[in-house]
Amino acid sequence: MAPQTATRSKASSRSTSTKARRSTSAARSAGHGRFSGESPEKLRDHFREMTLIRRFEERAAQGYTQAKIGGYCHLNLGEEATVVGLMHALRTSDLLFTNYREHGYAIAKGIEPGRVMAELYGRTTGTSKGWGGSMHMFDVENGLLGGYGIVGGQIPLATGAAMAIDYRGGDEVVMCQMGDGTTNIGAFHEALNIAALWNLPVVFVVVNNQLGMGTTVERSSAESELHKRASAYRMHGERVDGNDVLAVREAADRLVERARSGGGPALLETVSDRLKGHSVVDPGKYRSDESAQAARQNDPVVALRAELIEAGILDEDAAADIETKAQADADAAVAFADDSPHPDPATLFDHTYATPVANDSRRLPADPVFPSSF
Amino acid sequence: MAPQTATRSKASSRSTSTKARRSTSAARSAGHGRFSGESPEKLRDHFREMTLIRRFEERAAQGYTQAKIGGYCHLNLGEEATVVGLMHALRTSDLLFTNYREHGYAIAKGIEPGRVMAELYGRTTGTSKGWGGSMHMFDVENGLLGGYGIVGGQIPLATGAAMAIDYRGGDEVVMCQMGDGTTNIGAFHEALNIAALWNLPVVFVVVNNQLGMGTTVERSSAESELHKRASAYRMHGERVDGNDVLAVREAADRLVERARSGGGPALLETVSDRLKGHSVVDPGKYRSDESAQAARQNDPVVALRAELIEAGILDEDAAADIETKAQADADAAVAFADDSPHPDPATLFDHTYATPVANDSRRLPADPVFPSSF
Amino acid sequence: MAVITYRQALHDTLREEMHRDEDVFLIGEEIGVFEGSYKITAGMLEEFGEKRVRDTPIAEEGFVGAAVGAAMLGLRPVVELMTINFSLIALDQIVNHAAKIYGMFGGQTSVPMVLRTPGGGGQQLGATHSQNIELYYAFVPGLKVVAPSTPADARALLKASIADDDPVLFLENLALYNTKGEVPDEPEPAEIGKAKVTREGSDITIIGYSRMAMVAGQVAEQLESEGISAEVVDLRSLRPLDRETVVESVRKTGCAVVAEDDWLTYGIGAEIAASISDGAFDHLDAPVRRVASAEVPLPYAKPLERAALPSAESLTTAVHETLDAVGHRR
Amino acid sequence: MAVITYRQALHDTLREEMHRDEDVFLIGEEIGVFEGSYKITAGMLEEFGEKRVRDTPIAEEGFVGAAVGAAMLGLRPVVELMTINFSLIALDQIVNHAAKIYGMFGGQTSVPMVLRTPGGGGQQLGATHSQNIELYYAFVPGLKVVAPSTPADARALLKASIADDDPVLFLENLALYNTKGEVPDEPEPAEIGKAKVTREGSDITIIGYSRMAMVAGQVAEQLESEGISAEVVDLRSLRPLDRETVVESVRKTGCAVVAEDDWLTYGIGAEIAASISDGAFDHLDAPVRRVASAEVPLPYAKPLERAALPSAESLTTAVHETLDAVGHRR
Ligand SMILES: Cc1ncc(C[n+]2csc(CCOP(=O)(O)OP(=O)(O)O)c2C)c(N)n1
Ligand SMILES: Cc1ncc(C[n+]2csc(CCOP(=O)(O)OP(=O)(O)O)c2C)c(N)n1
Ligand SMILES: [Mg+2]
Ligand SMILES: [Mg+2]
Repeated sequence: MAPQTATRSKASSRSTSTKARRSTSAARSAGHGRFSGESPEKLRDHFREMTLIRRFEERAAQGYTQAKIGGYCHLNLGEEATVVGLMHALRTSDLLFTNYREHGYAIAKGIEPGRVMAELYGRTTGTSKGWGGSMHMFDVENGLLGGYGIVGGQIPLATGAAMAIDYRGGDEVVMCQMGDGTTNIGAFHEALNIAALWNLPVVFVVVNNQLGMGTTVERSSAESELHKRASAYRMHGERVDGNDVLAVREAADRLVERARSGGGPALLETVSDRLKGHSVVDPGKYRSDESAQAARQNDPVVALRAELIEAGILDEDAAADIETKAQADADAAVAFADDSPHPDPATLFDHTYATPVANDSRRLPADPVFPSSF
Repeated sequence: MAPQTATRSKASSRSTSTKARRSTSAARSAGHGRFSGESPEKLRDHFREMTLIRRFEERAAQGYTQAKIGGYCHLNLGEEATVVGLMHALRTSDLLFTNYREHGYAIAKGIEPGRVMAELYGRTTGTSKGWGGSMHMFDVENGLLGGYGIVGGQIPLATGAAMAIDYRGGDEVVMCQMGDGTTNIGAFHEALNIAALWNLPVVFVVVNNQLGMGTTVERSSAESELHKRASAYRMHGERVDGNDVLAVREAADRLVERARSGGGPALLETVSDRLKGHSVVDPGKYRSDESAQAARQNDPVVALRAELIEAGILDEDAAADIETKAQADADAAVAFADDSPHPDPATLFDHTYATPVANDSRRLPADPVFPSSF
Repeated sequence: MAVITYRQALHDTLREEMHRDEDVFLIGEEIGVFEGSYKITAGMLEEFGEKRVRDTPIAEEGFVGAAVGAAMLGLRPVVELMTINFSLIALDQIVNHAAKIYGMFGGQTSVPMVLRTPGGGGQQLGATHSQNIELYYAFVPGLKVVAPSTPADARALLKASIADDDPVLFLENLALYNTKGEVPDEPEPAEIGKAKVTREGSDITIIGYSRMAMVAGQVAEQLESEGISAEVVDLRSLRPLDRETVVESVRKTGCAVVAEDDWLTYGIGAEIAASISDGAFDHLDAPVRRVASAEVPLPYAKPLERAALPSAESLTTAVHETLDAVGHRR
Repeated sequence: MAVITYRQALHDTLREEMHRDEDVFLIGEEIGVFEGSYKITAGMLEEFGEKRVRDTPIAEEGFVGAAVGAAMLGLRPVVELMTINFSLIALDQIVNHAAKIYGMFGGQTSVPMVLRTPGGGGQQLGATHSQNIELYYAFVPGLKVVAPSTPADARALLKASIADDDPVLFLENLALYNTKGEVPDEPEPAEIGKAKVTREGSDITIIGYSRMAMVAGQVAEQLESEGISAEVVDLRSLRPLDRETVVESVRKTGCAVVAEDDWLTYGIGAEIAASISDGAFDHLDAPVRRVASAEVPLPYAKPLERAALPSAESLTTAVHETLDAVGHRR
């Protein structure tokens, strides 16, 4: 798929919904040719990771239903090709900022699934020691600089991280993931302008799953081809099929390396589907049967499996092995999480300040303001 | 001048600074032809209003220096053609929201100069009874729904006013004025998206005086052709020479009537100069001599005077008469203001709430929390 | 009189007001097609149409500001802010615009709008989604802030808020939506700015609002079985604040505990404690005690979250210790 | 020891810290080419270059958030917010991000940044440009808030704030910039979280911070000539709050007046008054009195503005009335 740039005036005007997506049959007919030049091992790896994320998210949904997981819980179901394609473009030292829908990213960026599940379970072995939960994963070693629950909150932060890299002359790149609905918030505008003005090494990625909760892109964004919004900052923007792991990887690779070599920021839009509700508790009643049905038909994990088999890169047995292994890994993550310790209430005041300070309040609700000794 | 639309892809890429401006000599050579079809009386009126605003602002600066006026004081010097051109496109019943640089707009929208000056002087006869000052003029009768001191604060408000008109099926149009630097704030993005999404009757006007305090457009806006930002909302955008009262009036007229007839919002950029500092106290040291010099050469009041004389629409005497009258009107405004009463401190609690409420605090700083009777 | 939930009381009142006055409309994220994050507006898009039930983009500053602008023209928007945490993005429009437009322009235009929003922790939503920041509104002259704790008050105060010509922050709470109570079929609007003694008692006064007013009522009931007579004052309005009702109660009982869900230092309870210490100076037999959240970014993990939040237990402890301090016999 | 202005103290300290540590940089609106709205950063763009003195677009949420992100990577941004009124636009980035990132991620990354911003009224800037909303920051666990009232404290606290690994809101005041005082040439960084008795006395304690700490000192001096011995406590840090120093003073003097520039109800003084009433319960001879701004959107016109703001006169009146209440002879 040729990149569409928002800064060039001839950007095509395909509609947001289905046209931007390669249909499964088109992919199939592309046959082996489409995979030529790709190492079969890498392709199987993509399928492996996508399957692992799928299984992981299914177990997360289960854990939520069992009340092992609390709060809100947003899953990457249907976004596996996007997640894996994007993460393959990043080095471990590259920095990722995401929204609250980040389990898959955490895994694909290199974090042990057990630690991701443990965070959902609120355990000390979790990525944020149980302090963050589903929406707030973090891991310095693997360059995940946070999932964020406030819509758009991560965008200025990611811009600032890119500024710090630039300040120090480093060669890392920042990737900033967000949803389609998020392009309407002020922070998006302010941060993209700053990133473009200062030519910072950051790639903004809009994961357009065509819904913000129950609101379609057309009902929330006056310019519904979201990548075109980059033009308001003379920034490069393009759109790819988010169900196509290779298309996503190719575009992300290119834009990340462009940013790394001083080419400045870019806005990449990936178009895919949300297979389930906004969060685990959302039955998605507002969605038409056809839309839900169409989403299932575009399932990127199912599609890639079929394509790889048709291209002779996988056979049924190998595919089943990968699936069994993924299930086992997801189960192991659950077991690890469930066996991990809960945080001790005595640690409640451990993370208010990094530099200790005089007169910090360490009062529990039943404690008086002044200790009786005072 | 042909309108440039940001939604059409072929928008020209003239630079922000001087090219968009008709040079005075070009205007002169356009000779009478340029005024053909214009009623001489109307042209003289434009000159009259522009001159009045010029004289008014000079008196405001003086009042500030004499400490008759306090707070911040931002003048329209250099923006008179823009102000008059824009206001001629509005009916009295149309609604105007502006930033804090609004004295000229208040006058051109129909408010007595004396009441505008009285507001600067903080008197009860002022547009806001002395409660608002230079940045916060308001007058329901003339449809000035406020000058606002928070950069960008007026943009969501104006959008909401347009929503109310739409809700009621009215035929008024809202105009929302702002500065160039203001296009970088989140509220701009959020409000323009909403206005476009809901097809509201509002015309956004960016008065591009090429500076936000000491910051040039190029240093603050990654897309420095600000009208092009409309494309992020599939909104119509165009740029005109803000020193040309007729060009401004024509574009504003067209876009206002377009909005009135259901054509939706638009973004109009006018390019002009700031003749003086950001506010009365700013000496503008950051500005090069050439830039200040160029601004003076583009003085729209001087230019229009010369053009009208050359076109035979004014002679020296008539021009001088207009100037004398403008000076007298500005002086009268000062006299009116200076003779007007200061607000009585006893009225301090008169405007906290529109609906009176139990237990409202009406405590002066030296008063105890509980009256001694309690 | 029907027994309904707090959620139902809000829903019914919104519908009623929409029927009563064409100028009333709803605006917010996910209130229409999605039927509201907490389903307060369920079915209302279908009943009233898109013009009056307006789904917005995710743009709190934009749509709250738009509601302010619409209110300046005389419409009566009822805004839903999905949770109070997201209201920070709209704060400039609320504090610098909605609250100031009436005064700053010398009383020329009022801003008749209601901002409905739930606060509260305890749902494991983590540090950014569990805050009690009503203080940010209660502090601001020009705003009114109400915080009903019962379905009946929710109904009566929502009616009053919609009828009011000033911007009203209407504080709800995630933990209250499913609570039940009696609601009169044809309620009078409540008077904004008035607290209420919801339970009479003579040994101690417990002051609360929103969720903690409900908890205070439960604690008082429990205390009665121990022979302690606690008076409960539900503030109901945080701005204006009805100091008199609070102080009168404490003048009678001689001691007080303030129960609040927000952080202690500079929290709502600070003003209550300061006002009591002032107005009941000669009547107080012990310092006013405050029960509030631990001052930390609220952690996700349940054991930590539970430790950080005030509860019936911590309130009971504070009451007992206060009564011990005044020498009350149990 | 040199006698310099508060402005000069800030300027000198910023320069010094920029020279000391390459990771320190300045970011904000109009701090470079324009040399700062209040000229604190005059000459610094020329001295340090664009990389380290970064003019931003008008985008408070964007550039404050960018500073947070840069701090997460170990840089030490010193942000200038032109006035505290505009900080509302950045509040989500400060309260929901800067303050929470350390705790919410389990202590994995700190956010070493300083947010410098002036508050204060009295310049006829009207309702939206004259606010004292430090409360919004002082309320938030995870933030630190300092409010120096003298050039020496400005210097010592700014050094401490830049050295601190947490986000610090550094409150300045328009009315303090031109005030003068002695500043040690090689000052130690002050300890954040500590109040200071700036004047000893025995009859009454006056507590203030920022501009009102300065006014309190002037009033105390004036009172001395009337034979009244007032002790003055300058809070210096609003979060954490040094209750002990305040309470110890009041235990000695037996009565107190709190002086603050913000609105009274729920203002900073509420916590101070509540804490004194609690910690000095057995020592207080009269209710704690608060002197604060009238609760209105501050009008532009001078006579109205003057009536609304606290001053040496209103503070003096409150001290006199409090001393009358405790039966102090003058
Ligand atoms: C500032 C803010 N407003 C509202 C919300 C509530 N909210 C959480 S997710 C969401 C929808 C976001 O949609 P999109 O950006 O498309 O991301 P997706 O969930 O589809 O990944 C909303 C409105 C929030 N978290 N923060
Ligand atoms: C939110 C906010 N940030 C900063 C300021 C301070 N400020 C006042 S005017 C101004 C410059 C605005 O420039 P522009 O939009 O170009 O308007 P102009 O003054 O040129 O008319 C700034 C930064 C403010 N008033 N509000
Ligand atoms: Mg989405
Ligand atoms: Mg400008």
